[in-house]
Amino acid sequence: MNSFLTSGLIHAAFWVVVGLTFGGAVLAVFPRKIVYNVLGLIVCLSGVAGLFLYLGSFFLALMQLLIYVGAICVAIVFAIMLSPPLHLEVPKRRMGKVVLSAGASGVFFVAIAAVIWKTVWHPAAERGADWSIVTIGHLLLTRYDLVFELISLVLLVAIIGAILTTGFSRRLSS
Amino acid sequence: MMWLAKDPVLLAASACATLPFVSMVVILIFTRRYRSMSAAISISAIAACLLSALYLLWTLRHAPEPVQYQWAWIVSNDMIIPFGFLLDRLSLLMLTIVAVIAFLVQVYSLGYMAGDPGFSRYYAFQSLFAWAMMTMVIAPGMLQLYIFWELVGLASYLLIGFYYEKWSASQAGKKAFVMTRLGDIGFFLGIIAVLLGFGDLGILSMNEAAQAHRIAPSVVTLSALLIFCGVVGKSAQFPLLTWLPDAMEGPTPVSALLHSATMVAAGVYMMSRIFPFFAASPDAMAVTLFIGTVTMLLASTMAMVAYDIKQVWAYSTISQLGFMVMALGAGGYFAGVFHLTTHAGFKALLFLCSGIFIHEYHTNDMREIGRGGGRKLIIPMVCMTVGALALSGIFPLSGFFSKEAIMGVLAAKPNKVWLVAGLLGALMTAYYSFRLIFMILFPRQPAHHDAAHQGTGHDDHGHEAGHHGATFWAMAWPVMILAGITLVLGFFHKDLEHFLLGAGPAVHEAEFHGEGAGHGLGHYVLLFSAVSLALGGIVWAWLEFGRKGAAQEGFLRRYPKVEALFANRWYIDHAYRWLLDHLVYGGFTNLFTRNDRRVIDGAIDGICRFTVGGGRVVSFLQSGMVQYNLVLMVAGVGAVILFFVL
Amino acid sequence: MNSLSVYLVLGAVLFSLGLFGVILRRNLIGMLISIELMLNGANLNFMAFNRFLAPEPAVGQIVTLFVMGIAAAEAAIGLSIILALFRRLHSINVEQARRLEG
Amino acid sequence: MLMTAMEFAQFPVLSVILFSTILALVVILLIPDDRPQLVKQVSLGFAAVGLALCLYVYFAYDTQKGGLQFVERVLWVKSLGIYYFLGVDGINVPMLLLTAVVLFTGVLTMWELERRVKEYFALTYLLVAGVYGVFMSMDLFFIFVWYDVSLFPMYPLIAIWGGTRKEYGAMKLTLYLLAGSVLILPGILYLWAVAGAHTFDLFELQRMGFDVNVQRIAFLMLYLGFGVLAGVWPFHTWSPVGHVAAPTAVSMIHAGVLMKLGAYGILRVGMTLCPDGLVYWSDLMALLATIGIVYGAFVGLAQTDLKYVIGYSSVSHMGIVGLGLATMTVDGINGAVFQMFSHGVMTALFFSAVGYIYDKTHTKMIPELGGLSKTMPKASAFFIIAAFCGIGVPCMSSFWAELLVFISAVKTYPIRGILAVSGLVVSALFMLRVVQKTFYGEKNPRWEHIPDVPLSLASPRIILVGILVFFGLFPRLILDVIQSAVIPFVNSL
Repeated sequence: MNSFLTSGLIHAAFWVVVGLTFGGAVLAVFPRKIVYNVLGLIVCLSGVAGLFLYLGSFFLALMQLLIYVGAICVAIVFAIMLSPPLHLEVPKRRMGKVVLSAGASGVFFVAIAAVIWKTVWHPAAERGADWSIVTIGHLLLTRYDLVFELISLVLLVAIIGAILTTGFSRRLSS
Repeated sequence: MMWLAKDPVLLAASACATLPFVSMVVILIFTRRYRSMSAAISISAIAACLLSALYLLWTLRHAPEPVQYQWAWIVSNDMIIPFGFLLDRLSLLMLTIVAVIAFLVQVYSLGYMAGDPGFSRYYAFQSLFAWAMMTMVIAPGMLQLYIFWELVGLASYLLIGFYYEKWSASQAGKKAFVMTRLGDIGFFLGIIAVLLGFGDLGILSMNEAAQAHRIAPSVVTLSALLIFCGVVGKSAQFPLLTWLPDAMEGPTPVSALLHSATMVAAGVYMMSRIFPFFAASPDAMAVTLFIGTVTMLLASTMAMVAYDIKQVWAYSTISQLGFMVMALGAGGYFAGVFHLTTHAGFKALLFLCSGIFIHEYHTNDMREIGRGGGRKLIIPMVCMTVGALALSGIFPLSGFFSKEAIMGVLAAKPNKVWLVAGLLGALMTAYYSFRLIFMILFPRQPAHHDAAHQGTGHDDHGHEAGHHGATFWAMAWPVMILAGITLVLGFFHKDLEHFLLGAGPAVHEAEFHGEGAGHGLGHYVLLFSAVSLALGGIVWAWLEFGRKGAAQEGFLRRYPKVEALFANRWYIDHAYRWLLDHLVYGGFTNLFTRNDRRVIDGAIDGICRFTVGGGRVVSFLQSGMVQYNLVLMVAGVGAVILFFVL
Repeated sequence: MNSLSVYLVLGAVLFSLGLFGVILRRNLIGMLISIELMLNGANLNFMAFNRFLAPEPAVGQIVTLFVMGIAAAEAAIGLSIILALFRRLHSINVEQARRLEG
Repeated sequence: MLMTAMEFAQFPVLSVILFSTILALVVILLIPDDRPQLVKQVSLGFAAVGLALCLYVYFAYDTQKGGLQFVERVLWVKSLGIYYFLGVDGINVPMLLLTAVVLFTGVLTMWELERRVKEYFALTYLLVAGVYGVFMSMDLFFIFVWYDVSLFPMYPLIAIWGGTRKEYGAMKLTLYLLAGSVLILPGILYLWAVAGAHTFDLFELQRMGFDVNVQRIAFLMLYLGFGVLAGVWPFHTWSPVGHVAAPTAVSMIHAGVLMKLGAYGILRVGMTLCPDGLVYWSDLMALLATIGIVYGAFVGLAQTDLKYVIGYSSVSHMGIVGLGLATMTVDGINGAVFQMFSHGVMTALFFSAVGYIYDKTHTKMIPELGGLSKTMPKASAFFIIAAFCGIGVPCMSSFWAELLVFISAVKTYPIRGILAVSGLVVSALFMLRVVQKTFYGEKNPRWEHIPDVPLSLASPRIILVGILVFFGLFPRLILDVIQSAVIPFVNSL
């Protein structure tokens, strides 16, 4: 009973999370005011973090919240605030473009859905059960250390690049 | 170079084939600014050629066999085109004629062309002509002959259009080149026919093989007819005869040298060169005879109504060339060549005399020359009368002998039509030449003297000064020399005949064929009738133009339609004009140009426009914005995935 | 249900919505947000496969981590470009940034 | 001089010629923008070196021995069988000489260029590198690569430095030629794939021999593909338009050398690899060539633009090349190759003469010109000489070529041969018409102030005239070389 209740709750909560994710995504895309979009993005990303929990990775859920919600969304908010008239600029949408983009992404969605539908998914024959963070860290520093270094390098370059781009353009515009 | 020194004959022949060319190159590149130097170079080159030619004629006069030198000019697989010299009697005779007249004309030009801005250019072209003509004359093979034949045509084009600022002159040059080119196509195809049917283009071997019937008769006939097209073009035979009168746009010495004495005679020369080959095909000979006759009669009628002094001689040249072709066509090898020789002399004489008149009076119209006082120029007037008598065939001038020879050949033909035509031609020749002479000698309407011919005073002045000036004598001397030649050449009739017919048995046989019957009583009847007809022509001309009170209007005035027909050259030019306008320009050119613009380009441009249009339809997605590009990409990728999944 | 296909469909929805936004939005920040959505859609897929199919659970998580890193870099660069563009054009409407047009 | 041929054979002359053009390109690009005179001097220097080397190759080529000489052969990509394979025989030796001569005179002709000098000469050298590459390479892959290298610079050269309707002309030319190479590439790959021997070496492929049906398909593709560049009717319309639009020296190189590339490609690739295909399609080739000869002459009659006239005369003359190739006889192919050479020199002369007139009068419309002989006799003389050469006046090199082609054409295809010969009348008519309308007639006061060609600018034209007359008087000097390759070639057909 208890377990049934918990499982039922968990079940319900799962769908709530899915709903949040979906709703956040819609909110992130449709409204023309950029502030709503950021809000929607935050909701959506949090929802995805919740889904990661369901998928069994507490670590990744935390990371999701930290990097996406904590860093990227905040950066976007900063960007919006740094460029004052952004939130005021709400140009009207052209119907043709809406239809066109809806059509294109619709086609794409149908294509992916068809792939999901048509494919028969087989789990791997031997499946490990090692979900520990220690293993992740270990692998990062052994098997994937090259990729890891590269990503770090990319991040470093990106940060320097970002600073340079903004810095230079400021000098150019003044 | 040792071999040159060891063989003086070769040295002399090479001199003829190179010196004028060198002189042309030197004049064109180095001495265009120095007129007298150019003239000196050119004249000394031609003088050297003349000496060489005389030397060759003298040394080889008894040579039993033709002397031949050959080097391979190009070798392509098994086809070898040689360059070389063939020195036999015919070519030596022609070489001498060309050298003599070219030399005299170049000396004459010193006076005639004095002060012309293009003096050096003139001498360069003269050298080009001399080179091409002499090398053509001593060519041992048909291809070399053809090559220099074309070059002679080039020189003719350049010299006719010498006064290129005059539109009519350049037009005439173009016409001459294109019309002779038309004939030359036939000539070229004929050569190819010989090459394919026989395989050797050597003149001697061709003649020998044709006589020995080693070439299929059909090949001989076909190639002879095709080669004859070249003669038609070059020697202005019917139907390609109209370029020659127009060619009179060139300086008069050029007309004398190229368009009467030598270049146009090249056709006749070429025919006599391969006479045995022609003779092997009776059909070709018949066509030749026919064309010659038609040409001769047509041109004579045209000459009867012309008032331009040079035009008259031009028509007369055509008709005399027609006579030569008739003679050859009738089988009279010697008669044709002999007439060529005498004609070269007296026609050059006539032209050079006319040149003096033209130079003095600055007009080509014989009536105006007469009114201007043409008869006061004693030397040219006398010489011209000598020339006209020779042209009419009056004893004892050179023309008499050669015309008699032709009449003899024609009389030997079983069909007497040809003889009648020939006699008719003789009558007309006498009529039109003396019509000209009398018009100049006895001018009418002296009252209109000043009005009709303004600037007479200037002319008189020029005349007075010219009479004693060096220029006049530079012109007078060659004329007198030619008159002398005309007077005496006829008496070497028999010598020449011996000289030429000693050439080879092949020619001999054909000759017997033609002239064998010419002797005896019939011969004298013929002689008498021809001379009396010529005299009759002169008398007729006297009645209409010479005697006191004569209206100086030809009898043709009374038949305006006929006169118009003659004056318009039987509308041959109109026919060509029509063909050119409607068939060439209006027809093919127009059609092809439209095809190019509309069909081919239209199709291509259409494809391009379709592509561009299609691109534009798509390009509203591609207005430079990433998003529209993305739409297509995404939809495309989606579609591809769907295609593979479903 | 908590099954593979639910996650996959949700990932596809996120991805398509992101795509839609990228195509539709003229606001550059809006486009950036949409791109983040697309990346998340992909991440969700990775995690779902990791959970239901993969032999080693650690690998999927590591890949997801990498994607997050890349996303962070991309966001940094993207935002800085947007700011630079804004300073020059005084607008972040992509339809006005047409210098690339051929 | 004391060096023996063997010693010199070690020295890779051909590579040096080929890479000297690329070196020239690099050197020119390194020169600063503000020193155009230096650019011209450097270009001339490299052109002179190339000319000297090509002359050396031409005269050092042993006609007695024949065959492929100065060979350099290195395996480049083993898995595909691509060889860096250079060599010359009697067919491409004259072509190399032609390229060098036209490049040299072309550089001299553009001596007065002022706009973007550096880029112009750099692109020219790129173009010439491609041309040399095609002429020297004996490897299909490299032939194709160099072929496209030579096509690429045409677009900017015409579109930037061109004249009348330059964008249209450049675009049309580029599209046509690319369409041609779109046919060539599959043709080559098809043969390569059918052979299955993983080699692009021309002679290895030739030795292998192909099935008749394969040959027919491949030959048609190669013929049409290369034929576009050779101006084969009805794919010729790019040529007048392109020539009109192009600047002088580009027209010279283009009409003089690049069009020969097409004919050379047909001969070297198409006819070598697909003799049976040639036999099958030769009727068509002869027909198209004959149409081209007559058609080009007739259309030329109606043109009012000097460069159009020359463009159409090129169509007509390239038709003679095509006809010669189609006869499949020694004489015909001899004539065709000879015609390629002399037409190249002749058109170069044509365009350089017109170039000067256009530079000074700023028009090339025939009705506006007239009487030019009075004001610029030398400039006119060059054009008139070229026109005589185009008419086929004897003792100019193109006469011999036409003679050989026509003799063998009448032998092989009597009707078409006779038609083509008759085309000579029309070509005479249209050349003389142009000469008359442009150069003869009254002095035109509009052009009175124009100076005649100075010696420095006349020198390239003098060289070209000299070559035309020299080979016209002594045709054996070139014909023996050509023949040494053509006879074995025809025997192998």
